[in-house]
Amino acid sequence: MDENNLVKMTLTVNGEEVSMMAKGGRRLLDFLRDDLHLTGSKEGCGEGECGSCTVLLDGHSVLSCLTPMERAIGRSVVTIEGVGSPTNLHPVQAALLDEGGVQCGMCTPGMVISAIDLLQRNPDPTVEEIIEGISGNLCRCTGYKKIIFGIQHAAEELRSSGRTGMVKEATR
Amino acid sequence: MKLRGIGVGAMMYGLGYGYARPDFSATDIELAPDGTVTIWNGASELGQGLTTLLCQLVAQELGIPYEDTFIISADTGRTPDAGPVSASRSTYVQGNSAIKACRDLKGPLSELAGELLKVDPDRLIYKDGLVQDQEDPNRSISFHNLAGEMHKRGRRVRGSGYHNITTADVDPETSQGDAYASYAWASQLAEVEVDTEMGLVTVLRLASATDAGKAINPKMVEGQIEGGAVQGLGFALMEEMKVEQGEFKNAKLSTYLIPTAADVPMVEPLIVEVFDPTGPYGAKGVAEPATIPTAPTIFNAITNATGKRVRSTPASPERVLRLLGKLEEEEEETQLTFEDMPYPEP
Amino acid sequence: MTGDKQALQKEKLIVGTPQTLRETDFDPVGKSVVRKDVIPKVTGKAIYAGDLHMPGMLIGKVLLSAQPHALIKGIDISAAAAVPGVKAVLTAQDIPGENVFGIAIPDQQVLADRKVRFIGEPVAVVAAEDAFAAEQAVSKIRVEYEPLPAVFNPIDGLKPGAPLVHEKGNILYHTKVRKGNIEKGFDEASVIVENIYRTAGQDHAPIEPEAGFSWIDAEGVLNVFTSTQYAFRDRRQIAVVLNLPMNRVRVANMTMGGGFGRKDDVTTEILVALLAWKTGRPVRLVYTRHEAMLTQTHRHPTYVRVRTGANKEGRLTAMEGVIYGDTGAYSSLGIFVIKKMALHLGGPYYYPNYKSDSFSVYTNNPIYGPFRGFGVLQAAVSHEGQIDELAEKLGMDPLEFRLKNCLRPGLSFSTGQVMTEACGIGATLERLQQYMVENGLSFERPQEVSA
Amino acid sequence: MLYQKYEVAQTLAEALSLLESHNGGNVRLVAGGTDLILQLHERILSAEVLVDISRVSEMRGIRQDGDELVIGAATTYAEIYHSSLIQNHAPLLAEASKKIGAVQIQNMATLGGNIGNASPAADAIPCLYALDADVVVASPNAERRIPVAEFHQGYRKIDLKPGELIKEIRFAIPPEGTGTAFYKYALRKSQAISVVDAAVCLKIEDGVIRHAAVALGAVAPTIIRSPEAEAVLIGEPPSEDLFARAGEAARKDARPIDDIRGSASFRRYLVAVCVSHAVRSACERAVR
Repeated sequence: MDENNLVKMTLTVNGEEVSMMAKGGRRLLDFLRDDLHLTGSKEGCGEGECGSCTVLLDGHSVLSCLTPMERAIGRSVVTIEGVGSPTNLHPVQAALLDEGGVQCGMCTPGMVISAIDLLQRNPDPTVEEIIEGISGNLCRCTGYKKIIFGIQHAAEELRSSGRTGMVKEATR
Repeated sequence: MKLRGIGVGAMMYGLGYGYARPDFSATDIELAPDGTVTIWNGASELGQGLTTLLCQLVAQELGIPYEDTFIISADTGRTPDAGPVSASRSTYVQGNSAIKACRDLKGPLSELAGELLKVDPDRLIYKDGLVQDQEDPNRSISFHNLAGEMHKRGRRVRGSGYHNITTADVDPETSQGDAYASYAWASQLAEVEVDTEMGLVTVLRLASATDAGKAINPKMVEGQIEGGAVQGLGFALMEEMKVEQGEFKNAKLSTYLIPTAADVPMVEPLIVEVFDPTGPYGAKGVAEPATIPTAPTIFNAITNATGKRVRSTPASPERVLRLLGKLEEEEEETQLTFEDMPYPEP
Repeated sequence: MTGDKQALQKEKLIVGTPQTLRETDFDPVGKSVVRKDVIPKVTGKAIYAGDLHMPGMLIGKVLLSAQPHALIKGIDISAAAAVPGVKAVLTAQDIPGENVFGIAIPDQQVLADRKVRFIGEPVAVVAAEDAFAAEQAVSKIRVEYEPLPAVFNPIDGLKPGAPLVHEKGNILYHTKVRKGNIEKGFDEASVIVENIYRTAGQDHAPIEPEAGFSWIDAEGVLNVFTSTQYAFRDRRQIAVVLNLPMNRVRVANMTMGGGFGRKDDVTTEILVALLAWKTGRPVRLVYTRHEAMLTQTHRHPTYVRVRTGANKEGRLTAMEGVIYGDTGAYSSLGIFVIKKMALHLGGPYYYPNYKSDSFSVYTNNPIYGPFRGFGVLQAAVSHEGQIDELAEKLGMDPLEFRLKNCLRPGLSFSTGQVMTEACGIGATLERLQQYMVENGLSFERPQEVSA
Repeated sequence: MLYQKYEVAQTLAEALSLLESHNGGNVRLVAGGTDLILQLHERILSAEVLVDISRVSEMRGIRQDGDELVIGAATTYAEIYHSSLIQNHAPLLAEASKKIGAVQIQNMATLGGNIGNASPAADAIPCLYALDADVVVASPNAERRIPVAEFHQGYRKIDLKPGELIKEIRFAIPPEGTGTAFYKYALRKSQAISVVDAAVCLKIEDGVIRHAAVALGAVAPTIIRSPEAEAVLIGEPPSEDLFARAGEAARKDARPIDDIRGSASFRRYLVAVCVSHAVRSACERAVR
């Protein structure tokens, strides 16, 4: 209830400009979920272990549960809501769906963001590199295999289509 | 030194609740005028894929496209009570109730189709979007036209299915009796590499031969097997609640470790199908069977590699090093002796 | 009226249809059709209970017991209630109906009244305008405890004079399985192995911690949207605690982030319903990971002593076992988990003579309840250890030994139940034999791979 | 609220003046935030004001300054392991950086933040001990340069006065013939806090070890060097026997305790195997 702690949050979220007054002093995850109602980013542990809250901050994957919200001012944030849509899935999303890499879905948003981050840096990852790329994202349902294969297929798909895996490119 | 070993393990699991606990399910389905079907089932989708499976069964039973099914699940305001989602009973019990709901709906459907096609309703089959005379395939009506006719004529377009496998309890003194309606089966094989200097166990290979009865959705069955085996692997090698004086000391994901992508092999699901006449299309539950044998399978592989037997979970690096005689002190827990645990009298 | 099959081909939902969707159409049984729930999940649009919000929503937070076993001499909520933004601070006294729940037997308190039995037992619950006020309020609740002697291990719990977790005694349930003649069975054995096995407690760790959302609708129905494995049982239990007719309570499951048994019983549902009922406002209660791990159920730690005998021909003759299962402070499904373990202690093998006893014992540890495997996972650690050791002592191949002894149609389980044609254990073991051949594997050891 | 006010510094001068202007208040610097935000969230720490130094250009990046390497305190671990300067001259630090958390943490967490947090289990810090690195501390009027081992005064205790901040880390580029290695022992293959860390930096001349620095993490209240192991190594030609003896010697310097990740005896045992492992790798690299 401290009215003095209002901050002006001006940033780009999923390609759109956001400018609003918001209660400061919170985690980026809380700002995204509570203020912008972007609830695709999940809180599985609150201590940077599970990776469910992973978002891209200026193109790099970060844990929004460990990021102060004000750090996003003037920057670009991409959440799962900015990656593909039901009628136009990002290749990573389509591949997870195809491969069967989704069960309860709680880790999926963070997993998709981590995979996109990986494929932006490394369009042709080995299985070991995929594993390394998602080893910060815990999944309790799938045993990871179908996720790993899904990401591998997405990488093939992106390479054969000459795309880079960038979120913007996929969504526009 | 790194040693490799192979181990196997097996399990059986009584499906459903057994011992006179209520073990039932109910499903309602409704046919819309355009031939699409809504399913109401009170069981929860946890991520295991139950809603998908029920839609598959309904589409199969009615001969309609899977895409034409839609499910509403687990809502006391909308769905019938389908019992809990546990004990690997969902496919087995809830699946059967969905099939029965279809058969219930087929009564009035066949009646009208029989009238329209001038065929004995018992001769009608539901296939490829058609309701047709099995003896004269040219006598047919599309399912969606039939649906429209049902509504135009005010016929019953709702079906209900109830399936109950509640068993009698076993004898209280001897536990003799038919404890469960059916059983599930699985066997696993693991290959491990034990770093005898570091105490680290790496599972190189984990194959799980799981009897699904009938894999209604093979990819989802594989997903259950792969995920289940990885939970079992966590139990085998790293997961341990450290409870001291009643306090769960590692009650955080940074201290209670579960496997990451880097800790697991690519589990190989080997689906075995031994038809169960009491299951939907012969299917049995697979969720729990996929998890149960993993830890002892890995332990047996460790024994095969090192000659030492693991009898406590988890086979953490510290415990493995103790087993191999690398650490100074005795393990505290080995102090539990047979005298502490007498067998009760007959 | 024939031939309109083509017209049934519907336009697919997805542009750039994934492979699995193209393949499926009719006859989906046996096909890997795409999951019904996957598109919302993969796009982040699926709504989990913790994602819900409503105008005027309050945030709930629970105070958990810090003591394993203690009398509550007093709870001072005054400072908590004075925190700006706090709308309710509730204790056992505020419960309109019965302060009790439990999946198998109602032995658990919704909010601890007079006594706590484990670290993590809910003592009070708060609703406030935001998470920070709720957290501050919880930190200002003062509970005066008088510690009691406690018991932390099922074997100790059965000793004479052990502190009592519940007045009725520490044994929750004793299961006896008696089949054949155990003495005769061991007389016939030429090899007997006997060991103690221990399994540790395991946390389900679904990636979604427990979450619930509750509000009262225009008709006065108390709605609870949650992450549950059994909405109807939750409804029943909520109604009892809130003293409401069951048809005035609605429980609906949201998209669930895993359960594995953990969400079989009530988790946040009664507490969040209580807060909504008392405040008249929508309330969301989401456990932190730490809270969830402290207050919810886990896999039973077990202690097993077992001996197993086989004759010269390599046939199992007898098994005798005793199991101590730590059910923690409350029953949850401790009766049935440990009962199931007693029945399955021998595994998928035929024993003409079988005797087992299992004790499900109360302690002042966290609660142990249902978890994927349900006692059979713990049993498997013993039976597969025993079987392997017997095979080794008999000089037999471990897979051959299992195939020789596994249940077959017509043979009976520990309960005497005769196996039907659906008995698949032999088929799975044979599949592994085939797999070993395909992959050139053998049990020869040791296989040293590097220095 | 986790904090009341968030200030962003663009330059070192700005960071220092922000620190000064909030002097006396409960002000904390935030670089990666991976430790700080968690500790604020869990109410282990409190703060009125956070000063964000993650964009301070003087505190970012890796450069060579004469015969020294300089790592800005706000440099992330991802930047460190991608740096060819680090890969070429101090590969142990690249190895350690890749073992800290997973990708997301490596994108966020900074070397300076880890130094300031002073956890005995921080993976990169033993590398700095082995490299004999210095911490450069800046205040509005002056800079101080302190050996990292002195900067860490005890368990989570550092030599930083109000108004000061950790600006950068400096160490001499290891000379030709030097081999370095880092070995982390954890209970899981990714994303796990160390049970034991060993960082080794040694120089071989004419087949004999002339310089040896062995540092250990997670086995004492602070990160430590192992004089016993170093003494065993110096003057000897590399051999399996020597690696084993160095490991044994290191055990004498370790003062581990029982904790959630393992018993003291487990850690003492591991010190020996981890040190001999790291020494072997370092020797192989020195010879190459």
